[in-house]
Amino acid sequence: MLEITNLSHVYGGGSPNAHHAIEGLNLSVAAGELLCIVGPSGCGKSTLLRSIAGLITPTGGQIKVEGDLVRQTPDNLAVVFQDYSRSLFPWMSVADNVALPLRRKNMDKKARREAAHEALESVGLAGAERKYPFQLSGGMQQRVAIARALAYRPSLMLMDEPFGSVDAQTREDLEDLVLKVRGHHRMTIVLITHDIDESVYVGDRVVVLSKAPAHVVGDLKVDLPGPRDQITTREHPDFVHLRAEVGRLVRGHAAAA
Amino acid sequence: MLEITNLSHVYGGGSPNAHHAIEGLNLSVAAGELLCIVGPSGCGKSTLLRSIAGLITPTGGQIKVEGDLVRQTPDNLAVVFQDYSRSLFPWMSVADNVALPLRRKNMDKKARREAAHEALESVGLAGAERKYPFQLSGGMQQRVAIARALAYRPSLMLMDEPFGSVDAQTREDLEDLVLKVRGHHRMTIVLITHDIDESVYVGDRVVVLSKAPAHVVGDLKVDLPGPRDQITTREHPDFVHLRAEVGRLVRGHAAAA
Amino acid sequence: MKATAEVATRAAIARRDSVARRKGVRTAAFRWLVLVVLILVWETVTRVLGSAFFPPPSMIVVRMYTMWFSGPPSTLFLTDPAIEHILPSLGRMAAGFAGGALAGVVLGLAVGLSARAYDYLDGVLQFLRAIPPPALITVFLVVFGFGLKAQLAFIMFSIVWPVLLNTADGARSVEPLHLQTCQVFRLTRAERLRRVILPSTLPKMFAGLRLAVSLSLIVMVFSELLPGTTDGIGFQLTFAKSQSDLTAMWAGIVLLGVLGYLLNELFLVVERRVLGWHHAAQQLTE
Amino acid sequence: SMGGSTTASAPPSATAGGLEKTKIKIATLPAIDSAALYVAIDQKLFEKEGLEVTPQVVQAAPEAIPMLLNGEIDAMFGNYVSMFAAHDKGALKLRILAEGSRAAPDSLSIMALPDSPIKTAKDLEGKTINVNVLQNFQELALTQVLKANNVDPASIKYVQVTFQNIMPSWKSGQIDAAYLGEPMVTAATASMGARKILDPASGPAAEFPISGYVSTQEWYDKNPKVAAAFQRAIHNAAKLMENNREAVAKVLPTFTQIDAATAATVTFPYFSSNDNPVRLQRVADWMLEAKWLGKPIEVKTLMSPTTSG
Amino acid sequence: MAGQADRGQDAHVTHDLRVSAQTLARARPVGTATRWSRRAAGAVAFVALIELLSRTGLVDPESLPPATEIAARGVTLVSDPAFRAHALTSMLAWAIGLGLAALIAVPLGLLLGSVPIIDAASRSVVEFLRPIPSVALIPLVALLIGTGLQLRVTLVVYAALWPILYNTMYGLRGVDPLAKESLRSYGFGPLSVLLRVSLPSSAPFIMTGFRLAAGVALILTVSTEIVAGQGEGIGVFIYLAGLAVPARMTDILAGVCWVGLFGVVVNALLVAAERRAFRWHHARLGEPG
Ligand SMILES: Nc1ncnc2c1ncn2[C@@H]1O[C@H](COP(=O)(O)OP(=O)(O)OP(=O)(O)O)[C@@H](O)[C@H]1O
Ligand SMILES: Nc1ncnc2c1ncn2[C@@H]1O[C@H](COP(=O)(O)OP(=O)(O)OP(=O)(O)O)[C@@H](O)[C@H]1O
Ligand SMILES: [Mg+2]
Ligand SMILES: [Mg+2]
Repeated sequence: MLEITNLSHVYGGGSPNAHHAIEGLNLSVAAGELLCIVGPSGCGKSTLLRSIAGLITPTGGQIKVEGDLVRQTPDNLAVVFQDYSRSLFPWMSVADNVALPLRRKNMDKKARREAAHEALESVGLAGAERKYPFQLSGGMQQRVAIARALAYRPSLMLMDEPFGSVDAQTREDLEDLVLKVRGHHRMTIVLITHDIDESVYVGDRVVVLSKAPAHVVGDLKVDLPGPRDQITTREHPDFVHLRAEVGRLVRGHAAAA
Repeated sequence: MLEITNLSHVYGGGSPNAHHAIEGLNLSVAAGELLCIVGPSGCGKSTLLRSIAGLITPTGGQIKVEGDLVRQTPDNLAVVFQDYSRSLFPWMSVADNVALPLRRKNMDKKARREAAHEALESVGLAGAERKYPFQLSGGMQQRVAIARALAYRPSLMLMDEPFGSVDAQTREDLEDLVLKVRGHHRMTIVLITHDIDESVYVGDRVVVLSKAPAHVVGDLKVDLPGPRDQITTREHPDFVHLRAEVGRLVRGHAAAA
Repeated sequence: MKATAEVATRAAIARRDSVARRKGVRTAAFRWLVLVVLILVWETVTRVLGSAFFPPPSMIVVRMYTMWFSGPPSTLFLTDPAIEHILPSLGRMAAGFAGGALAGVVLGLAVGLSARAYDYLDGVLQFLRAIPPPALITVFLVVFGFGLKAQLAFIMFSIVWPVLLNTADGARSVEPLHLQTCQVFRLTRAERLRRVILPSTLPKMFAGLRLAVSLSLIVMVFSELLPGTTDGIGFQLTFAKSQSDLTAMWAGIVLLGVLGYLLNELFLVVERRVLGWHHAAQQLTE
Repeated sequence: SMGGSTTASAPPSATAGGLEKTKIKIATLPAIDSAALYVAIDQKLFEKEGLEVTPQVVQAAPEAIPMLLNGEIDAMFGNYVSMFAAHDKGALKLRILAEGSRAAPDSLSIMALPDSPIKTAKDLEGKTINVNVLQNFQELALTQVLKANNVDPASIKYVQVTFQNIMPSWKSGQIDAAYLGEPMVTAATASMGARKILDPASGPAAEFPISGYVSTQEWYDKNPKVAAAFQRAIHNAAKLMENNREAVAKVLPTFTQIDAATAATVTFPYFSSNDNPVRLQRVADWMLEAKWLGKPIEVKTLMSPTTSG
Repeated sequence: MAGQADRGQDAHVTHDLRVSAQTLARARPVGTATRWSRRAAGAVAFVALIELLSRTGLVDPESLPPATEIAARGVTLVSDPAFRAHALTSMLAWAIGLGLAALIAVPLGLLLGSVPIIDAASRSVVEFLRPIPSVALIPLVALLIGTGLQLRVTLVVYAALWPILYNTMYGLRGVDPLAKESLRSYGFGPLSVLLRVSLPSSAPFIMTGFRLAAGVALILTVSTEIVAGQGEGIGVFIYLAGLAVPARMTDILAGVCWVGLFGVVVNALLVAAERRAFRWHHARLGEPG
């Protein structure tokens, strides 16, 4: 599904304060897989995501989605940006924000509205349809961004710290929602998170990135019995072990992968 | 230090879609205390914080800071906004962003620069002084916002999910940093977080808010032996117990406090 | 492996750089090409047309040369008429622009930031904004008399509006969270204004200033129609018009066009310096 | 093929015998000088020639030239200096259809305010005087008169002041002496007690030709009969006006801002009832002398003989 | 100038968002009555200034008659059918010119603002054409397309074009790049991004440009009439009043007053429309929507 070879990216190339964000990164994700990426702040995770989405052109290496080299944004892709509040359109109501991308889907107006409603309901925002983004709390805005991506039903979904601004309970619900939707619609998901527990709980695989310039320092398969469940899964001994392993990798105490 | 009586706030009052964000909220914070607030997404935490900062005028009740009714922003206050990226000034370098508020402090240029440098170093951003906010990752921007507030050395510091966008390791470092600074400078801190563990770890007290309209449903004193430490404190039986208690309160399973 | 990656990256950067440079060169070349083609078309059409009202550009250029630029080296090749007419015009324009822009910025900030100032001033300003200056020439004349004062007042009165309105718009659209940040840290008014409001208003202010730059050229010409004027590009131009000396009139037009173009380029250089952060931050997407 | 063929005076007929066109549009100025056209309309003199004339008021003669060139109008009323300059610069190929007005004594005047130190023509030396348009007939005539009065014309500073602003600039001292035409001469004398210093239409510039009705050579070649008919009507109007003040006073308020009361008292210019290349040539010669023309103009070649009367 | 409409009346909408640019000078919220009385005070002060200048003779009263006289004349003018005809003609030229300018400038601004190569290629030509004053253009345009309404409209369009064009171009630059990326990431092409994100996001600033253009168009309409001095129009009325001996300054200034008032009304209507259309913008900024 996704094939990244020898990727590197330099910001401000040529200038004296050029910044090597990514260097020699290799990664592949199978179709239907849910890959979690963890790594220190500022290491280059968002840069990686943007490269996959075709929003920036990496300075080296290549990215293939379903065999095609990414030059522009690949088809059927959705992104939940880290800076969710700026990614919402302030001039549109919440429902319109969610429904807008569906115009690419050959849906009529009614179908779009219904899909938007359904997605908003699934993230716990039924009733906020007619509000404008500035009338929502931070966590609610983040959930609108998630709903927009979910309603789109992409085949590849990129999520950049999608649950950072919601409370623990909602976070768990959203994690389960993503797992459910993934199962139903066979999406491939790449999810960046800082929560190690979360990465192990939702991920089929967890990839740990190094400090900048980012490259892969750990790649763990998560083999937990499904379906996952917030209580039993998190108590499973493998979970506890994996989470410790990821923690060690993040802290740089593990041998390079 | 901070005295909130019977606070309520209605957004869009009078109109059919008025929203009761806060209703009959009472809370008091002692000088030097570090109060953590947790509560469901969209319940009214940020609204409460903005009211304390004098940025909005609550529709009912009153707030006193050091005995004075809050009409405008109280003196010697710092806020770390939830929407940190928007609160940074894009036309200023990172160092200038941090140094700007220090103009209120009768510091000369050099002292300001040094204070900014020190604060940035303490959040792990030494070397990023001359960059502009848009050149930083999300987590780095959030740390700039924290550094700005810390450098200011307020007597009352309000933090709205200040560690939401940084990795686990940095987050722990920042938690400890806040604890340290608080101890050194006798700040009073009100910190909103979604991480229950965090609230117990850094807080002297944890207040749990209800769903909107927000009011206090739990108010727990955290009596853990100091100084706190990421490993031993989190393993302390009281910690485990308190965290479970807060969790129950947040999920609404506990009796009202 | 790391070393090779680095080499590859460097090569990539070098490649990108040269691509960018080549792109810049191509754009410039393209621009000149467009210009040359247009001038050729102009020359051909006017020659075919043969109308005295539309002299061919070659004739205009010759006229410009003899009229203004065939002077001695000691005056930088400027002729006496050039010194007599072009320099005063430029001075008027610069002074009028400076005064008008300053007034526009100050009033724009006042109206954009203060509800009180807005209430008191908006009605009157909107009224004045709609008033055609030619109708007020008599009033200008009795208030300011012949000459420079009336001309400057006339120029300022005309160019202040785009700056004022755009500045007010910019001042009103400052990101609310920025203002809240200022408030929280109790920045003084002056600091807010200088460090936050002004910088975030600048992009829109510059849109107004850019409009004002070429507008100041236009109203400079109009100001030189005021009674009692004895010099200036506008004076020469309208004199040529009244004498049906159309080639001289076209020389004035072309001179204005060239000046407008140069002023705009100058303006863009200044803008790039002042708004560097803005353009860079807008480059998130490459 | 010049106007020769039209010399045989065709009998006036209401049925437009042989005219190339019967409806024509003429640009005029809102000034007393163009009164003949309006009198001709008012007295149905055009109708007699089979012409239907629509006047179109413009502010200044040069503005009508583009209209003449693109066919919006057939002819225009313009001052000779402007028209000769345009002809000289090649903006148009001029054809004079009929003479219009000449300066009459007291219809133009250099005036000073009562308390002004300017008493005689000699006092004008080095002073600032307004003109409507620079390098136009006002300057041309005054230059000759000043020379005749032993005043150095080059010492005068002319400033261009629009009609409406003459009085304010004069009163506020921006100009030392005012160069006025009617009806301002009358008004300034009556309301401000202004004194006449010099008549620019005296001596060498007496009966100085000011304006006429002109078109392009091209138009004339296409419409010789119309041109002749038009000339007749204008000349006949001028004759009628010679001793019929009322006919003029009646039309003035319709196309100028002069009210009936003023119209009854103002001094009129002379309205020409025939065409005379000799007096017009004077204008061209003076212009050449002032270097306002690049080459001499032989005015006769631009005119047709008078066919009226 | 989109102002902060009454805060007392609409307090509920923004109660919570009152922190905005206004905080710089705002002391406390004020009611409708206060705001209108301030407006009235501003207008009265202006009128009084003119009255005073004239009555005291500081400015020659023949050139600047007292404000009360001008106002009185302005009132009687309304019942003058000739003046009304002049006014209607001017308004027609104004409306056509402004409409055409917007129709041309917005798409052009979108094009130039989003395709840098076209901007660069056309810049020399555009910047060359822009400073040519209408006085120089009048004979040329008159020769090409004739005089009359078309001449005025052409000149109005030519002048009113620029504020809209430049505000569109500068507005596009201010669009949050992340908003654009959001739509791009869903596979929308550049045109969609332009129309669905850049255009709405910069619409408020384009609207400011339009309000500027409305004023410019008004000035140009009347000025062209004054300069051309033929046909009908308020400018012609003003020109003719200036021809009288002595000039009828009261008429001139009464005509000017009507032009100014028309400008005030147009601006107020546009501001109101703006507040309706861009409620999201004003509400977010803490101004009542
Ligand atoms: N536009 C830019 N110009 C220059 N440097 C940039 C730019 N954007 C990002 N960087 C730098 O690239 C590095 C990686 O940024 P990126 O946003 O990918 O980090 P991240 O892994 O997403 O971090 P976080 O977890 O904090 O969001 C950072 O050090 C940042 O300073
Ligand atoms: N400007 C506004 N206008 C109308 N309603 C608003 C406005 N701001 C916030 N609200 C509403 O008030 C409620 C509380 O918002 P607030 O931002 O205080 O929540 P919060 O507790 O901080 O949530 P989160 O944890 O998601 O940030 C939300 O339901 C939100 O929709
Ligand atoms: Mg990131
Ligand atoms: Mg919040």
